[in-house]
Amino acid sequence: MLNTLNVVRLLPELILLVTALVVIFVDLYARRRTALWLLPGVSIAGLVLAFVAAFAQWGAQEVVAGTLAADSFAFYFKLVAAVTVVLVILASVRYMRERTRFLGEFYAFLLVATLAVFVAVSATDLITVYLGLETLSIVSYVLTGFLRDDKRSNEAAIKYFLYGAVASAIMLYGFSLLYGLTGTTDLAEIARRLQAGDVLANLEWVAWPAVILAAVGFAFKASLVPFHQWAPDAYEGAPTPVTMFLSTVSKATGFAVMARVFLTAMPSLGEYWMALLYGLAILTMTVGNLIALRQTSVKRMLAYSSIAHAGFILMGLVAVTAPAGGHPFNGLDGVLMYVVAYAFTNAGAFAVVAAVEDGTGDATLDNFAGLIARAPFLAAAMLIFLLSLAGVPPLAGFAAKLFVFAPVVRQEYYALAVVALVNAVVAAGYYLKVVKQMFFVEVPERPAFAVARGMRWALWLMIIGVFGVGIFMNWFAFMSVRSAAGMLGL
Amino acid sequence: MAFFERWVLTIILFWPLLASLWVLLIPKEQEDRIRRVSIWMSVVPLVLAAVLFVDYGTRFLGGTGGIQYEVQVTWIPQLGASYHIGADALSVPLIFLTALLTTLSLYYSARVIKHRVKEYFFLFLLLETGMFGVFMALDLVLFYVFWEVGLVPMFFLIGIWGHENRMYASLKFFLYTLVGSVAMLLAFLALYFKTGTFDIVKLTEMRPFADDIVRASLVFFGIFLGLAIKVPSWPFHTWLPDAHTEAPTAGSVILAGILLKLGAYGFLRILLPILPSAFAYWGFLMVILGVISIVYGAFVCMAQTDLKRLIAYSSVSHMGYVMLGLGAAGVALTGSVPWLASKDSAALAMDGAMLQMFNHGIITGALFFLVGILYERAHTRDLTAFGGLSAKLPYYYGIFMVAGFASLGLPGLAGFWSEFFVFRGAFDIVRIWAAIGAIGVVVTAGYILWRIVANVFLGEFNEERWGNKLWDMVGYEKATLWPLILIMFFLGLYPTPLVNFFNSAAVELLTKAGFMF
Amino acid sequence: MVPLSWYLAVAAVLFVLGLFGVLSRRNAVAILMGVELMLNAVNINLLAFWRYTQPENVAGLVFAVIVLTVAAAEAAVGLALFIALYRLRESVNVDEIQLLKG
Amino acid sequence: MILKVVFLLVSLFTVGSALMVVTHKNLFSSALFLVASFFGVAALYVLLEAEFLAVAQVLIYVGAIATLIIFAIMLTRGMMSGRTSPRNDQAAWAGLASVVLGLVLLYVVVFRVQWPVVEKPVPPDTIEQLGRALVGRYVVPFEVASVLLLAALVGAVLIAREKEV
Amino acid sequence: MDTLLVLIPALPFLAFITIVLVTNHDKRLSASLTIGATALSWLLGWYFAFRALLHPEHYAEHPMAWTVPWFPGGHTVFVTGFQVDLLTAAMLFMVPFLCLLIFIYSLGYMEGDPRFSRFFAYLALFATGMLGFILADNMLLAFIFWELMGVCSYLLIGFWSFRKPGETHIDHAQVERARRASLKAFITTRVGDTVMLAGMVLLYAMTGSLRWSEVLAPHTLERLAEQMTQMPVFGDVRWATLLAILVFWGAIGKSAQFPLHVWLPDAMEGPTPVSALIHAATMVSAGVYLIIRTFPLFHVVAHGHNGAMWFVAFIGTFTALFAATIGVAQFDIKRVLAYSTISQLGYMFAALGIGAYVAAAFHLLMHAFFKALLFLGSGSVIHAMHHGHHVAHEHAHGEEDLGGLEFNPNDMRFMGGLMKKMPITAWTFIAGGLSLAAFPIITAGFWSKDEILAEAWHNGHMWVFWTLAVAAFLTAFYTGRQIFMTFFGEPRTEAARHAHESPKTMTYPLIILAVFAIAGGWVGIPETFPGLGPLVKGWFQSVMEIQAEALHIHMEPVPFNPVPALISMTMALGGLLVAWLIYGTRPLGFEDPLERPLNGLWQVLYHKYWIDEIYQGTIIAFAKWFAVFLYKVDDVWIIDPLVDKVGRFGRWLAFSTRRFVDEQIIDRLVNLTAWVSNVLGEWFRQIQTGQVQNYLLAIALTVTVLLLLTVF
Repeated sequence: MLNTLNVVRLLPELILLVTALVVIFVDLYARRRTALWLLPGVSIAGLVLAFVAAFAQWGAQEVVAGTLAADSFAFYFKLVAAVTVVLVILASVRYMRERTRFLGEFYAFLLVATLAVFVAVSATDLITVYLGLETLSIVSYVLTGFLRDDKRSNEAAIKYFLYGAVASAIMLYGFSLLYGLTGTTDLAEIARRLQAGDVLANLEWVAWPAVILAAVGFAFKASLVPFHQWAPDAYEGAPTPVTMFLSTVSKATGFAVMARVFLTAMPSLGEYWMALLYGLAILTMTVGNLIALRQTSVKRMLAYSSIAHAGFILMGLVAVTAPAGGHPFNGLDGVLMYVVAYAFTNAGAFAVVAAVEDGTGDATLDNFAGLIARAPFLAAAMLIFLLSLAGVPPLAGFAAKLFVFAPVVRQEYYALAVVALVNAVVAAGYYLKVVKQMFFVEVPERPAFAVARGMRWALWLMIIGVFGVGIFMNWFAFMSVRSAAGMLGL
Repeated sequence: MAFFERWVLTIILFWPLLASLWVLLIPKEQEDRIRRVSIWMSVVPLVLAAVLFVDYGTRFLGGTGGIQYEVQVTWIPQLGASYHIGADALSVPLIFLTALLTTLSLYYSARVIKHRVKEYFFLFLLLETGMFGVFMALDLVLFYVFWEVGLVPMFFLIGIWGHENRMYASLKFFLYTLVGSVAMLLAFLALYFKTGTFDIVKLTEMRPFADDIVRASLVFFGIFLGLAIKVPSWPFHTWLPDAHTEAPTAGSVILAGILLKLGAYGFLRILLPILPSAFAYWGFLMVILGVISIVYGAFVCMAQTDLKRLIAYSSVSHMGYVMLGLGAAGVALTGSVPWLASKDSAALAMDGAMLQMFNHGIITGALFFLVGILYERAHTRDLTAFGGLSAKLPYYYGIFMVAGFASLGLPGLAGFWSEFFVFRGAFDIVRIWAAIGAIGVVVTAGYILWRIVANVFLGEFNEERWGNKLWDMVGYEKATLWPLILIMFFLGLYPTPLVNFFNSAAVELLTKAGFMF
Repeated sequence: MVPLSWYLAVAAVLFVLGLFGVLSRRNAVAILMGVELMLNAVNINLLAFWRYTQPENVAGLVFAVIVLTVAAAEAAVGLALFIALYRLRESVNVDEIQLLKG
Repeated sequence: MILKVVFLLVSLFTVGSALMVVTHKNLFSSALFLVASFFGVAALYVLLEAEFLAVAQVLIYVGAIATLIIFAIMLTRGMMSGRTSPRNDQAAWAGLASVVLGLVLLYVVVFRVQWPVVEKPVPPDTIEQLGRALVGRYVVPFEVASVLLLAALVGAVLIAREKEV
Repeated sequence: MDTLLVLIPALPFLAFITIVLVTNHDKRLSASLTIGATALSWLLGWYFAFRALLHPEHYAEHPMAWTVPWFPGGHTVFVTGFQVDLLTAAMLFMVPFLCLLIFIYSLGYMEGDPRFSRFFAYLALFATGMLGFILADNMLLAFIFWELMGVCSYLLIGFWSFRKPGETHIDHAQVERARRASLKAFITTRVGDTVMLAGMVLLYAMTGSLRWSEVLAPHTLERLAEQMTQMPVFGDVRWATLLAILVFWGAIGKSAQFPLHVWLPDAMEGPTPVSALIHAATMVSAGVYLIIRTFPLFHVVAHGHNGAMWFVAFIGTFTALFAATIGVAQFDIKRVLAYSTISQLGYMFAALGIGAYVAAAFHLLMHAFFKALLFLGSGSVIHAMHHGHHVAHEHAHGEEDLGGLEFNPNDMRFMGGLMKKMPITAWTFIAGGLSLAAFPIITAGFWSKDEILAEAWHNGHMWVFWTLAVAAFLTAFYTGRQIFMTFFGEPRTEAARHAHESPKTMTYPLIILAVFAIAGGWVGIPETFPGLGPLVKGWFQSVMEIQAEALHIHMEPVPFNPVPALISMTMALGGLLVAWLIYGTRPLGFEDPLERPLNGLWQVLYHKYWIDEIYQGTIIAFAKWFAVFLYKVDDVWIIDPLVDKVGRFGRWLAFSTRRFVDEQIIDRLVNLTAWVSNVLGEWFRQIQTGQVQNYLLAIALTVTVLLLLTVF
């Protein structure tokens, strides 16, 4: 039964829900001119409130109503999601205004998606895990296909939808096996049952299928190769702010869920899923980067790059350990660090893409030529984001790389380390291609263009975020180490 | 005084960053103001660096020595990483060199760069902070941060203001260096896991992996790769000719003058003190790479027709001396050199390597300025296009000869000392390899005199082609070169102040690494 | 009583049949039908496990209910997307949409 | 024994219908077979003594989803007569993958694993317990599912609506 | 007072700096600065020299010195400074004085050169180098000045790679020759110097010091003589021997000994005063000075095992004969002198090799005077021929028949009969020539050379003795040939006919030098020489022996032996006589009388044994080839095929792809990586077909395969 205290724990989710409804109502009743600023305003206010509500509970460690955890790990992701969605909203103000009439619904959907994220990252039961992920997915399909009169948006949504449906069905099958083996859907309980004698005998046959089939769903969400193929198409076709969302928050959710399920429910199957993820990590970063190398659309290139980054994030999970004394570099903190760094960075890069699309029509590499002269702020911002993606200190990407490389070195996974090293360089190669295009190529004939106000704010926030994470690494390290330690039971 | 001691490094370090931000705030149309601000702002760290040099020299040298002006502020307590900076007898001269070359480069660029001025000066000042940071950092994370910070502006300097093939060169430069630096980062992490700290001073005391040569070697090569690419040692040098050739003049100067030194500095600041056993174990490899670099670089120079490329390759050769000196010291560290005649040899080899770092900065910096001056007039770097400039441009000729002779290690000029010290050390430790390396000395004379001087300055002047297009050095060019030339002369005759610094550093480093004098 | 494995066998067959439909049908709606079959298979699994291992614990039932609900929501969104697709292209053949690739 | 026979018949019916769903050329027929298959599954639920779920299955799958599907088929009917093949180029591969996967699943799930089967009757108050669970322990999923349904509905309407005026 | 030692090299250096930076445009002032500074150095130098020479016992043990700490190295501090002991004093007597004379001479010789000021600046810098070298109290400082001399030599040899004074047009061949000669000089000596540098650093390593006083201290040397080192090829070698030989290579380069002698003849492209000063009197003999200075190191190993001494003797002796033979067949008046210089330096090394420390030093000084005199004389001749040629041209005598040869003021075949035209030059030249030919009793050259031969005979080095004797004969012969071809007979060309005496700035130095060339040797008449000996009491020998004693080298006084003395006299007189018979008795044409009779041998000698060609064809060719080879490896070979491949690959890729390839991929390993990445990337990209069912199939296959792999 729910008591009052538990409701407080659910406050962030409730705030989001209410905000989403308010947004719908505002959309119904406000005049269009007012709605244009009121809708994002209300949404952001709601997110900020949710952020505050989540932040206020930082340090809690309990399970709400049996299926949701109110722990630092969940709050961490909620905070990241809230901030990122604020940025997405800021970036989408003008972009969406010019492309659709259904602004209220758009923001409401974003809020519901965030709500789904909140549920998914704190889910402690296979049912909530599934539901959270699926809610996120379904809302994401809608968001992706939001520009319903745009062939590309629609195509992206359909591909995303079909892929997601199948992936989640496969995952479900895996869940059903887990359930059958342990007779429970509660993650912690599963872990306990997996240690029981009668279950152990069967592990030989169920462990791999359960791990593999369940991993398909997470891998789909986190777009790990070879379960990534929806991602480039969806990212490219989706409205760019939605891409921002998908490539950061949605992906982070995939990792959060994966980490929680694997770490809470299957710690005893560590060698199984770690081996699987080891392979996936190598594949993901390599294939993502190699394809990114060959792209001519910056948006698509970033899509592949975000796939590659998923491989880097995965390194943290592959090498996860529980060092005595709760020291940093346990692997999971790398995932967390990466997620926050990546949220600012990748969202930023996609935001710039959105701004360039706004200014020039589309986001081919060619359209980035001479950007420094045409929109210096955008070029500078993009440079910062790209450098951060490449892991250049003192930007966020460096902090992230540091924290995911570290556990790999600690575990002495040399092959993975070398592959990651090579990939970091390959990635820098195509990021620099964009930098080159923006700064080294000069096209005096192309006109300058302006950047929307909301976008400007969003970009500034993200730049500050990128520098902030890099320079004040200690704060973020503190938070991620704490969250991770809680998750790892330290 | 206390204030000075506590803040001087921080001010030097971040002053250029502040200056660059100031430049960023000036509207880009006010080019003259940007230039003035940059130059004058860069003078501040120069003066401070000079004061630092004198202060360290008078107060600590010969006395306590060691790392002074230390500042340690907690940065990432979880990782034991801190904002920990300091300077010892090794870094103080290099900080000065950095400040000097930057100011000269800015001064020279102010007249030459007319395109995208604001960005140029912004990046240049940013670059200075990066370089200072590397020379000051006493924390591996901080070191890495500044190491990379220096990378980006140089990428732009080459890519935007470079010559025809600049995009390719800049990309190559960046990616090469990145490979090394990521490998280095991995090795840093391995050190961290062994010891639980990133602090260089603490690591030096702990000497991780002292009894595990396999892991020590693994870590060693991680860091080695990063540093050797930067130095660059053969066979990691191939980014250098392109980067140097395509960079704008001041970019080449800084690239050759300072950035290459970052790599060599890393050997001395990180590898030697922290991993002395691996350093000793692999010292011989460094000797071999150093010797190959010397001879190979020198021979390749002989085949060049592009003046700038030639000087670029000469850097490979000259930085080979650094590697040779360091490697020889490493071999001596093993204690298994039965024929070692003098315990001083190891220190002298290191003195030589350090001197070479400084001298090469001065000399090659000057040479790149000189090539730039010629290029500004002729718009070609083809050696064979010239001839007889000694008569037409006597002033230029004179300055070039001094720099050229210094480069080929003529006694009486700065370059000699580094070669002398390196050979003095190396001949006692790795005799045969040092002897092979000595071939480079002859070939160096060959390419400086045969390729450059004979082609460009002697012979006949092509009146038809050049006519009035070439004119002798003018005021600002002279002002750029004279400080360097004077230093070459001064150090050539009286290297004492600098050797005092470096010898003190070398003795200290070797003692810490367990060398028994 | 019917052995558990029989149910599991039916579910497995249904699952791969659905998968086959998903993989081989051109029409988007037909693919969706395949997906529904797969979800049904999962539900059979869930219920069979519930019945045979923990009949007193309703988690399996709850799970099945949720799956049902989600399937409905999914179908709604999916079909809406197909209709939009049809409006845009006069066809719902999935192998004909490939604007986005590479 | 009878149960087993019934089970076999029901499952044959279900699987057979499902086979027709994925193989029948005519989409509309496929949809009808799908309905049949859904009914078969509902019958299996009954055999599993999950009557509530059987009812829900019929209501939701047959009543809602299958109807939606048939609607969608009607709405998108224009070009879907049998002129072109209903299968794509990779059908063979798809068949291979499905068969192999099916065999693997059967081998593992059915033959290898000793599931921890307990011979217990279904408690009589199962439906009540289900109700309690949905407002107790599983209240959050329950609520979220409702939000999801709402959102999906809004989204579907938003996307499927006729072109703007 | 001893601190003033610094001024001796510093004054010319200041003059150099001042000229370069300030007075470059004022020729007269520049020349005055150089000459003034050198004059002051000379006075100071003589003050110190005579102070030392007058109190030999004291200063041999305790040289006048000025020191300053230089730099630390490890735990020891290197101290540097200047010192004057007796050996330095002897050099100090000669060097600044000669410098001054030759500088004054240059005033006239370089008249009208457009780069007159710079010439004097270089001269001043050279004076710094030479004076610093002899004064240095340690090998390192000496090496610095040694190389400084090398640079000045380089700069001055190439001085006319621009334009000669008075030339109206640029002589392209001359420019090219000067350019090559300067390069050759620097790089060839650099080879020797590098070996020497190796020897020096090893010496430094072994002894911990480079100060003469410490390195050459007896206990240090004994240690070096006892310790063995393992060498590849040679096996066990004594340290002292190894170090001595390495150091000696520096001298081989600087003093143009075989096989590094090739640069010196070419160095004659420089202005004649330069040849006289640098390439005859001072710099080249610096090599000898170096060996004399480090003689204890050579000498320390007991006789039977002394590879170093033997090596020095061999190189010296061989070079003495070898160069003398070449000198016989040269026509260029300066080249003859150049080979003679090489030969005479060989004499000195031979002397050192057989342990004749004093004799070598003595010959060094004497040779400096008479060879400087000869060069200045030849310069005067050339100057005159040059003017004569111009005058002849102005008088429009039409094209002159030169036997198919091109006119060259240096060529002795175009001279003849100059005695009447320029008597001062002629007489002083003859004085110098006789001294070189070792005309008995009266000339300086006789006394110094005779002593070397006497020592060789006395110490039983018969092969050295006889080789040197033959060389002495050849020396006398080519000297005579030169004198007869130049000054006697009738003028053979218009230029010679129109030649006239040089200005006083040139002739006065000649006269002064002539005095020294004859009378200088009288200070070194051995005490044992019958008749003259007791008069002089071998003053020079006694002084130098004190120095040697201070270094613990024990010199046996050589008793007078008439046999070698007579042989020596016979050789000198015989050579002159034969020369007179061949060249003095009948009019000469443009062909040498020996050219036909000797035929093949003549060609060998004329072409200097083709040593230059051999070097050109082997070492230099190899170095150039190797350079190009490495460069290609580095930049061309490994790239190009790859680029090719990439290019072919690019053709079937999309346009954007090709542009990427063209722009990005032109390098080896990185490019290979890039290439592979791109191929793989493209391949993976093709997997991304855009068909969602393909993606789904991929999932299905992946899951199936994974399950198969893991379950079974």
